[in-house]
Order: sequence, then structure tokens, then C-alpha cells
Amino acid sequence: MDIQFTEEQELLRSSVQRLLRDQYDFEARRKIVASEEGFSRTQWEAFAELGLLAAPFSENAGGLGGGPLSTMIIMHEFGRHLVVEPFLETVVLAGSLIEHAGTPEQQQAFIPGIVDGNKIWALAWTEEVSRFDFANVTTTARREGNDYVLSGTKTMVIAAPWADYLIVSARTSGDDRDRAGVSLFVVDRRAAGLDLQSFKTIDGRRAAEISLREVRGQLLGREGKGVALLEAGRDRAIAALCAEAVGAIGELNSATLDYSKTRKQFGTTIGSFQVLQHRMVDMFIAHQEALSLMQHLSLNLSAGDPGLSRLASGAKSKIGYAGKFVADQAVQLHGGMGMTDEFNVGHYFKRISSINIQFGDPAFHVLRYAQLDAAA
Amino acid sequence: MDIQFTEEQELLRSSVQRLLRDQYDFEARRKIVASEEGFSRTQWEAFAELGLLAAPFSENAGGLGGGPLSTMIIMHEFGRHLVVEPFLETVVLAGSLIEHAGTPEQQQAFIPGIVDGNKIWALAWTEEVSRFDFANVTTTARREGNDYVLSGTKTMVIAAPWADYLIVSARTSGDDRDRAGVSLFVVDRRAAGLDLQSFKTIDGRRAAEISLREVRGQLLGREGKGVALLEAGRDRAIAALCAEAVGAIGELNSATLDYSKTRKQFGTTIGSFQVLQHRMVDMFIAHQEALSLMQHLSLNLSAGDPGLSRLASGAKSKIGYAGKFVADQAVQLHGGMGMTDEFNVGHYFKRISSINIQFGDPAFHVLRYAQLDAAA
Amino acid sequence: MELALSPEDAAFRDEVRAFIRDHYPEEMRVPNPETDLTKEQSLLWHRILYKKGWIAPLWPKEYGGPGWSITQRFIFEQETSRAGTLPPLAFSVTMVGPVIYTFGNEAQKKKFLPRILSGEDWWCQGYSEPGSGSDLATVRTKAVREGDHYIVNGHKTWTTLAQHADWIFCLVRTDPNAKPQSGISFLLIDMKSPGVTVRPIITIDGSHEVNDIFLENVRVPVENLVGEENKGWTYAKFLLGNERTSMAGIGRSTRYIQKLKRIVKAEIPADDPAHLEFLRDIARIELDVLALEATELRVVAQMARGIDPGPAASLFKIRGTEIFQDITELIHRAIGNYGLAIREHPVSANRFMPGPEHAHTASEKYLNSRKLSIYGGSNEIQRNIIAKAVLGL
Amino acid sequence: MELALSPEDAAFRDEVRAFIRDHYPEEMRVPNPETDLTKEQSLLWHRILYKKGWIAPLWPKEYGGPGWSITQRFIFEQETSRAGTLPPLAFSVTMVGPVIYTFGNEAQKKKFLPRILSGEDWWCQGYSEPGSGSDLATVRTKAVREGDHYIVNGHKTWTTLAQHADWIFCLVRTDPNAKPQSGISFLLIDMKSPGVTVRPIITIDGSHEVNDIFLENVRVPVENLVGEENKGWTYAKFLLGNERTSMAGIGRSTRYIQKLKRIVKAEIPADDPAHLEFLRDIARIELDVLALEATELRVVAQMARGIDPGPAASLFKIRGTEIFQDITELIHRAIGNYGLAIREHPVSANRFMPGPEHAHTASEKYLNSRKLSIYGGSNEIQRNIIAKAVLGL
Repeated sequence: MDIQFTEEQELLRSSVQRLLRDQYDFEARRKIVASEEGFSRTQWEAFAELGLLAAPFSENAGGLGGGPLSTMIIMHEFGRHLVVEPFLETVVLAGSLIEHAGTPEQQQAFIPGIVDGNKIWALAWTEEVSRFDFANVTTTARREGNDYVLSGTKTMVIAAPWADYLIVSARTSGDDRDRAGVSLFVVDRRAAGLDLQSFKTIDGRRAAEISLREVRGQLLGREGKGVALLEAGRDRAIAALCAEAVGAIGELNSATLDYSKTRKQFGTTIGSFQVLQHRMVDMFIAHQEALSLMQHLSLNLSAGDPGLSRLASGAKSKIGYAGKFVADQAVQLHGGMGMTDEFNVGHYFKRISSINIQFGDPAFHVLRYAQLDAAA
Repeated sequence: MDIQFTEEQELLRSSVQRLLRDQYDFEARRKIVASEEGFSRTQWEAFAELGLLAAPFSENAGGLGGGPLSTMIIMHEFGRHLVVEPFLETVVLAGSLIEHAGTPEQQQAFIPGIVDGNKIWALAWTEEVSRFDFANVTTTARREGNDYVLSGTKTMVIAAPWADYLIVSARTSGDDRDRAGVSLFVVDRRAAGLDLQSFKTIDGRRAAEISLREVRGQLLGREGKGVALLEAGRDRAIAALCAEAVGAIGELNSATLDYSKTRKQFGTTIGSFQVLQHRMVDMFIAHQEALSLMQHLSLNLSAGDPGLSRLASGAKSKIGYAGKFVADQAVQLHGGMGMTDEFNVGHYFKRISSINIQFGDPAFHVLRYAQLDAAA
Repeated sequence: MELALSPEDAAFRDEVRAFIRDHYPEEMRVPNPETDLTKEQSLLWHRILYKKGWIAPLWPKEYGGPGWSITQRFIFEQETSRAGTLPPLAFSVTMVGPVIYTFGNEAQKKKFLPRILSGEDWWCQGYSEPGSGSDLATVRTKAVREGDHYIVNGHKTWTTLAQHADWIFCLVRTDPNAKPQSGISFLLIDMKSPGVTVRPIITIDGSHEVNDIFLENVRVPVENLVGEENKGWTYAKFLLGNERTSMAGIGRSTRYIQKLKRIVKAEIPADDPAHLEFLRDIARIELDVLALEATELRVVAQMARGIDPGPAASLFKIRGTEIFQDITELIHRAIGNYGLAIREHPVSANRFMPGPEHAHTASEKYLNSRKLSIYGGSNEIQRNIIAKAVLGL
Repeated sequence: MELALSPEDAAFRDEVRAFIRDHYPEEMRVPNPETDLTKEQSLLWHRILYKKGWIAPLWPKEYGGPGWSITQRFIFEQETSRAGTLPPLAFSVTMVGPVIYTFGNEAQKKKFLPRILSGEDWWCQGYSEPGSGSDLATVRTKAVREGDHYIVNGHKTWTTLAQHADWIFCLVRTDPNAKPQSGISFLLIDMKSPGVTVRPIITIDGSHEVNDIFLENVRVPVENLVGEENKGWTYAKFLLGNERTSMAGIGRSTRYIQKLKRIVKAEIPADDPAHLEFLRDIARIELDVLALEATELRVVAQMARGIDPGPAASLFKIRGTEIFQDITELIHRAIGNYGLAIREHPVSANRFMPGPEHAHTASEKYLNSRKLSIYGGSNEIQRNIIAKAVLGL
């Protein structure tokens, strides 16, 4: 059903909207992406001041207790503005892993730094052949005193070049691809033995390949139970990414609609061509359905529904296909404009393409959805 | 490449066209389908007189030596007129199995009866759970003297109610689903112990479920090698069915195009709506591609290409999807008319639906095509 | 997916569920209720709902409606469709009834409404004509005033279940000189009137659901005119726009997906690569249904707050029919070779049908459901409607 | 699939194959030749073909063509594209050359044709303008006659590789009062003329392939007018209609499918259910290519017999681009997480790129190929063209 936002939620939404409208238009974003660092610490501080970085955390953990619905609200607006700052990585992924799996000491040590905007985090789980499988881990960790020592290579770690801390998955027991025996570790990004090779991503972010040579890290959560933690983290990340995708879809639809009403070809606006009208109707329907499913997922996440992980995969898949369809058509209907780097439509296309890769593509998740049903 | 027909082939084509134009219009077909027997012996005799039932057989076997290209020509025209008579079952399937696998005695005993139109045949391979797998056979055959005795149940045997003879697959050794150990047998349709339960098919044909209780039959081909024979027979049947489908697709396209030029809605012909124009363009493209692939397959079948069976599966799949798309859209564009039994479009739809089931649906064949590649 | 219900609404839902469980007639549970029931059988459930006072959820209380909230109506719709009950005749209760109580005079209300509710009168719809398709304004059936009667001549088509009907509501042209949409009147005609002939149209699934109706010099008393002469187009649009809260067919689709899953499990071995493909295709359709259902719930919640649903009915019509067509196609594919067979109509127990029972209606359902994207305003027309609403053209 | 070739044609095919194998420059085999080569590097193969006399298969022999049959041209096209050679610049050889030798005067033929063949002049195309899109008749760039010169002012856009160009052929408006398609002239402009400015347009894949061209009071000698003033639309249409025998891109698609198969084998374990899905998707695309290739061969055979190919070029454009877009998308999907990375342009060996080499250009190819359904007359326009030809409207 339609979520009727509480006053607090409405306030959150309108304040994010105002901030981004004032400070994060497409030109401002271009400058941020083109800057040396590739993201804006000023913006990050503004997010912190507005309480965005505290919003989803429970009040016990020093947050505002907004939960998944506040994440949904924030990410939806971030999607509309193509925000590149690592809210997903720092708050939704690392923050929630620390909150859910960390010891009280770890929570006290790390969450305040996230909430006040001082520390940025990234999650390093991908390896060369892991594809979308959390259990496919060859990086190893062995115990040494109270700490662990990690060795191996992680790749495609988004936001790593910006990060102060990494959460790294590594194998403490079992064979490659065993579900059991994977553990999570907090690693300082500037730790000895850790090397970073940075590169750009298609959606204007930065990522890195990370080599670990006997790097010290501290265990996060129970040893050997990392896959389950990552799966729960993925469910939360999916809800956030779905909201971001729906924000982007909405913007693409309104941009395309506006364009179709002004752009002329053969003496008439292209919006008068029935083929393009029906295309835009299907884009509208895709947006409506994606929006509904996004709300449904975030509500279920808030309620802690037991079938949540299956639902998350389903939503990732359905919203992923919807996003791909809308992005393809938005570029097509914009013609040459859709292909240029100067114009925003292509950047929404690329962000949606990225969302459809992060944590598994729509084909992966629809099969996961099907197989969890068959197993039930 | 485009087949340039020989004079003989052109003659065959024009004579089939003339016969069907004169005697097999949609009203004539309706009467045939509604008749007690459900097919026309008069038509069948006319086919025999015209040499159609002899066309693909080699001259040695008493045929005209026209090979797969003559089958393609005939089936393409049959597809255009929705001919229900069992040419596929009698000539393409049973005829070629006897010609390829029969002993000289069997060829002499059976082919003349086919060629002169006196005997009708059907192929009984399907069983309750066989789906599209020739090796999934529970009907058994055991040797008794020179003959075999068959027991079991065959289902969905098209044309069986019309047939004088059946070719039946049965297991002579091995377990259910073993490729080896399946053999083919010629069985008299009126043999003792054989019972038939007839029913109608969606495309206006008749079929039957056949129960065999200790029914005598004679071996066709080598014992235990039935699956390979059936596969080769399927390749030939696919080439014929593809030609029939392309004939039906062509008719649907021209009917839809004509309708779109005369049918008015909202004060204009529906052919002036851009959405329907583009739909018809895609139908045109589907027809062109299907036609090309049909020719390519029949040429390769004539040449005895070693990759033929993979190609046959590929063509069955691609032409199947093309047919389904065209049939769906032809019904949709004809509106209510497309839904009525009185009008021809729905019957093309149903014949294409049937073709897409016979010997495996497009999804089955595209996987087979993929897996034969992966195995190569 | 369930609405987050108030305790009262939850109690209502439980009451509806229990009532269906205890009272839905066993003899209506045949393989294909749409085609396999006699007129009398298909009225059984109508009469039970009538006695319960639940036959007309959308009607105002004064005319015999139950006085439910939007949420209650939605719950009722959802529960009955999930349980697979045969809906009461839409042409009577959902379509002509509201026209009569909104635009009819007191005599008409008094005469017709009680008989609609009780099921005594079976109504059919005389909108489509040969050549009209989705463009209803091209009505050619003529009604000429002669004293206290109209003399009606014309040809209506695609008339659903007219073979059972007692009455037909018709669009007729009363002013041949006016513009297409003016000059149309809304007339109620007794099917027993001399000059009314019903001719069956058999559809490609072999069933007799729709009909041609020929009207030859049919004398219709002027008191059967609804509202004003030449204002019929207004009432016709009202009727078309009298959108039900549930056009998406979620309940029906959900039931058929369950059926599809059972068939796939029975027919396709788990080690067949087709099995995984079916699971994937089923998953995609389940997600389509889930997204549509979430959208429907969102719209219902908005309507309950007084927000205009916009072109939602067209969206539900498009997606609901596309989804159901996909499901019937998958079922038809899942049964493999048995998809070649089709039951003969009228259905008889003596006629042999091969294969397992779950396959027996697959072909006819697959073929019959091709109509869904055509009837009731083709999906192309629905997209035009949304284009207008969305593009603002 | 191979044409059933005569012995002479088969010998010709073998000769072409051997020539490519022995002479295609190794330094042109970079990850993405379209963006990673310098101007000089991309001309290497052009010059080799020129020396061999094979640079202009479509040109008449008198202007430097090789005098091949339709079948030989097709074989050459097929062999070069299958071998993955970078095609010679189409704007010079395929586009402006035929316009000059068909409509140009003797002086123009003498001046331009040899330099096109040798690769001395690099041409670009000045057709599109901001706002014109697929509707080329809306040319707004003005050319005003002033003595022996035209003074040209305007703005051309989407000009491919203009950064390397020596000359541009332009549509300019010489009669502002005529109807859109009249009053257009076809002008050849030296890119070194004062007033010509080239501004790069970076596309979403990060590459610099297309440009804006600003023309400010550019003085163009009247001898650079092709044909008659105000008849340019005729020449422009001739150029657009000068369809190559192979627009379907079979060779390129076939090569990329092979690449896709290697990537799927390397990246996705056989026991991952995604593996079978990829095999299925690849099979479907292979069959699309096969059907398109069979169609192309059928059309070539018909053309060799003098049969009009009808709207075949539009069919090949639509399906060829749809297929190639599908392939680049599957490759991008097959590399999984590496699809997030993109190479920086201009390419430098010092910049790190993660993942296996076969993945390095996947993102840019995926993004860049989105243009294919837009450029060269969008696929919607191509469908309009076929609709006209098929529907006879």
C-alpha cells in the first residue's frame, strides 16, 4: 500500500530535497566527479549536519532511529540527483554491519565516526572469480593474538579510494566456495601491507583493487559466519539500491516526457508519434510498479519479515529490469543527446547499469528468488 | 542464399498452388474438418495423383526423387492453406523412416501403398511422461519368432484415427530414459490387442491415445537403435514443419496487412496508426528471417550437412518464436475477428501453436542447439 | 501480500473467508466454470450472495448495497477472487445497475433493480457492432420513435452470454444527423420481444460465450429509455468509467500460478534443463503479479485518502491481462504434447480427453485468454488513454 | 554460413583471406581500434588496400574501383569484417567519393578522387545540426554567395572523427525562401579554412569520436559546389541511399559472439545456473545472426539476378544494430562485477584497469553501441521506411 509518511519522514524528505536542489544540480555533480578526489567532503559534511548519516541507526547506537524507511527516503532522492558520495557503502553497508554484528566496543569505536561524517567505509567482498557469490573467497585470515592477519586480493571495491576503513571478507576455514568459514574483518585502509590500485567506474565513482599482504584486521561478528552477515547486508543494500534506482527512473521519465514535448522532428513534436507515446506509457508503468515494489520491500525490511531475503532478490530483479528498460528507452528517445557526456540522461543510464551489477544482476536475483521458492 | 528453383520444382509448386486454390479454400477446409472422418480421402487421392505423395522419395524407392526441397515446396503451400491431411505423418515421417531404415522387403511392401495414396501412416512415440524425449519409453517389445510383441500406452498420436499402419517406438532393452534399447516397429492399426481412443486437436486434426496389449509388430531398422532413427526423422519433420509455419506466417501477414488497410477505427484505417505499422514491420521482418532460415535448413538437409541436427533445432526454435509472434499479433490486430472460429486467422494461430509443440517447443530446441554447441 | 488491516477490517476479512468456505456451491467447482455451467448453476452463488446482502458491493445502501468502505470492498473482491468463486454477472450488477440507479427514473429503479439483485433478470450488453471495435461512437443500430414505442433495427455483436439473457441494454442511434457521439440513446430491451434473434459466435477455443444479436423492427416501449434521448453517450461513458477497484485480476493470476507450479512439478523432471527455465519464468511472472498487487494496494490506499487514481484502471487492465495471458501460455507450454488436445464443446463426460486432469482446460484457457488484450477496450486503446493522461496531450 | 561459390569466386575468397592474414598491420590490433589508434595508425590498412587496388570496391573501374561483381564485393566485405579489420573511412570512400564521381564536375573528380583513394584526404560529414536529428531537411547552416565565394555560417554536430578531417562535405541552405528540401546545396569545405572550429563531444563511453563544428563566415570557393545550387537534397539522398551490400554486420557480430563464448567459459562456472542461461541467450543471438545472414545471402543472390532488394537495407540496419547491442550487453553482463569499471580516455598504459584483458573494453563497447539504434537514421525511422514500403502508404 502507499506509505503515508510520518511528519518526521516528510521532514527528512523535504530537507534532503532542499539540500540537493540547492547544492547538487547536474553541474555541481559534474564538478565533484571531475575533481581530484572524485567526491565532495563538503557535501559529506552537509549530509552529516543534516543528520542523514545518523538517520537509519538506532537511537541506542547513536542514530536517529529512522530505520530502513529513512534509508529509502534518502536513497530515492540521491537517485534523483545521482549523488556519488558513499552513503550506501559507509552507512547502509558498513554501518549496519557494525550495528548488527559488532561488539559494543566496536559500535562505540566506529559508529560515531560514521554519524559525524569523519570516517568513510567500504566493503571488500569481491574477488577475481567470485562473481556474485559471497562464499567464493580465497583471501585468507589467520589468528595472531587478538588480531587476525589477512592475505589475498580483493577487487572492484567501490569507494575504497575514499575510505578510512574497510570491511573485508576472508576465509578462516573451509575450502574455496564453502559457505562456512568466511569471516568479516575491519581493516584500516592505511594499514601496513595494504596496497590500493584505483580506477574509475562507469557511474562516475572510484573503486580499487586491493592487495593484502599480511595485513592486520579485527574480527567483525562471529568467526566463520561472514556469509550470513553479508547476505543480510545485501538485503539492506538492495532496498537502498532499489530506492536509488526508482529515483533515477522517475527522473529519466520526466526528462524524456519533457523532451518529447519540445523536441521537433518532421514538423511536429516527437511526443506526437504514437510509437513513442506507447513507449513512454510502458516507461510510466515500469516506474509505477517499481515504486510500489520499492515501498513494499522497505516496509517488509522494517517489519523484519522472515521471507525478506527472497523478496529482496525479487525486487532487485524486477526493479533492475524496469530500470534497464527505462534507461534504454530514455537514451533512445533522446537520440544523440542521450549519448553525450554533457547531458544528464546518459549518466542516469550508467548509474542504473551499475546498480544492476552491484550485488548481482537481475538474472542472478530472479534465479535466486525462484530457487528459494523451490527450496521452501 | 535465395533458392532458384529448377523448372521441375517450379512446376511442382505451381501445380500444388493450383490444386489448393481450386479445391482447398477456407470453406472447403472447414467442411473437411467438420466431416465425420475429419480429413478428405478425395483430397488425399488428388495429392497422390499429382505425385505429391511420391515427390520426396528417391527414384529407387519408387518416388520422384525430389528430396527435401520438394517437401519444402509442398509443405509451404500446405501451410498457406492449413491442409489437415497427414502428409507429414505418412510421407515425411513414416515414408522416410521406411526408406532410410527399412529392409528392401519392407520398402517394397510399404512405400507403394504410400505413394499411391492407399495407406496412411502415423508415428507413435509419445508417452505419458516422455515430453519431448525420444528415449523416455516404457512401452515394451519382446521377441517372439520373427515378430515382436508390444505392450504399453502411446499418447498424442496425431493422425492415428486415420492410419492403416503405425510406427511405434518400444523398449527392447535398458531402463526408462536410456538412449540405447529403444526400437521401432511397424504395427497394423487393426491388429489384435490394439485399442484407440480418439480426440480432436486444437488445429482441427484427429489424434488418439493407443493402448497396446500384446500386439504383434515387425522391427523397423536395427534393434535398440530407434532413438537415432527418430532423431533423423525429427530433423526431416522439422524442415517440413518450418516450411509449413513459414507458409502460415506469410498468409497471416498478408491477411493482417489487408485488414489494416480496410478496417476503420476512429475515422481512419487502423493501418494508419504508427504503433500498428511498426508491429507489422516486425511481422514482416520475422517472416523474411524465417523464410531465409527455412531455405537454409532445407538446402542443408538436401546436402546431408553433418551439423544438420543442430541446425534443425535452431531453425525450429527461431521460426517457432517468429511464428508465435506473428500469430499473436495477427489475432491482436484483427481484434474480435481474430478470436472467432468462423474466420481463418484464429486457425492459423492454432496451427502455429501446434507446430510449436510437435517434436519439441522453441524453448526445448534452443537449449538443444546451445548444448550441442557446448558439447562440440 | 496483505493490506495492513485494522482489527475491524481483519475481522471482516475472516468473515468473508469463512462465508465463502462454508457456502460456495460444490457443483460450481467444475474444470472451467465460464463454459461448463448451465445458466441455473452459474446463478447459484449469485443467489447465495443476494440472500446474504453481499451481491452488490458498489451500490449505495439505499438501492441494496452493503454500505462497505473502499477497503472492505477491496477485501471482498480480493477474497472472492483468490478463492476462485465465479463472479456474479458483471453486466447486471456492475454495469447496468449503476446506470439505472444513477440516470434512471423511479419507475425504472423500482422495476429493474430488485430483479438484478435477486438474479431474476440476466442482462447482456448491446454496445459493440460489426465494424465498431474499440470505437463505440460509431453505433449504427437505429431507433425510430413511433408513438409510445421505438422501432429498433440493427446488429449487435460480441454479446457475452446473450444466450441466457432476459434483457439487453443497448446503445442506439436516435438522431442520425447529429455528430457520432451525439444522437445516441441508452435503451433497455426485453430479449423476448419479437424481432430479437440471437446467433452464437463460436470462438477459437471452441466455446460459445459470445453472440450476434439481430434486432428487426423490435418495438420497445418509450418508458425503457434511460435518461434523456440523445444523451446515451454520457451514460455509456459513465458505465465504462465505473471502474471496479480491482481490474488487475491478482487473485485469479495467483491461483493460476499455483496451478502452473503444480503442473511443472508433475510434468517436468527436475534434471531437465527446461525445469529451471520454467522456475525462472514463473518467478518473473510472480514478481509481475507482486508489483501489480503492490501498485493496486497503493492505489486503494490513495483512493481511501481521497486521491484521484488517475489512469490506474488502464494500467491494471493492461498489466493484468498481459500477465494472465503469459500464465495461460506457460501452462499450455508446461503440459507439453497434451497442449495439442482440446476438449469438445459442449462438454460431455463421454468424450475422451488425454492426459492428466490438470491439462484438460489448458488449451482452451490459452486460446480464450487471447481475447483479454482485445476486449473491453484493446490494450492499444488503454495505452492511448494513459498517453493522454501521462503526456497531457 | 558460406555462399555456394563458383570456383573463381572461391579462389577470390582464398586470395582475400590470405592477403588479410599476410598484410593486416599488427599495430592496428589494439583492444578497441575505433578509439585507441592515432590518425596515422588508422590509415595504415587504408594505404595497404590502396596499393593493392582494393580500397574502393563499389567504385566504377574508371575512377579506381577494382571492377568486382556483386558477389566479389560481398565476399570482400564478409572476409574483411570477419577478420576484424578496421574498415577504411566510410565518409571518404563510401560516401563522398560516389557523390563526386556521380554529380561532380571533371575538375572536382580530378582534384578529389585520387586523394580519397590514397588516404591523403580524410573526409567528414556535415549533415546533422543541433535540432535536426533524423530529419535532415531542416538544415539551417547558411551559404550566401559573394562573388566567387560562398560565405558559410552555421553549426554542424555529431560529426564523426572531424578532429582528423582535412575536408568536410556539408549540406547548406542556399535559398532560405524555398521549401525545406529545396534550397539545399552540397558544398565541399576545406577544414583548414579560417572560421572552422572543431569542438569535441565526449560520449557516455568516455571516448572522443564525434564533434561539433562551428562555421563562422567561412569563405568557400564556388568551385567547391557539387552539382547545381539548390539541388543538394538529391545528392544527399543519393548518398544515404547508396547502400552497401552489407549493413547487417554479420562478420562483426560473429566475432563478438566468439568473444562472448570465451568470456562466459572463463567467467562463469559450468555448475552455476547462470551458465545455462548464457548458453541459451547466446544460442538465440547466434540464431538471430544466422537468420539475418541467410536473409542477406538471399538478397545478394536476388540482386545478382537483378531483383530489387526493396527495403532490405532498413531491415539489415534494424536487425544488425539490435543484434550487436544485444551482444555487447551480454558481454557486459558476462564479466560480472568488472562491468563496473571503465577505461579512461585517451588510453594510457599507465592507468590501471582491473580484471582480465577480455573485460577491458566491455563497458565502453556496451555504452558506445547504444548509439547504433539512434545514428544513421534511428531504428524508428527505419521502421517508418519499411512501413511505407510494406504497407504501401
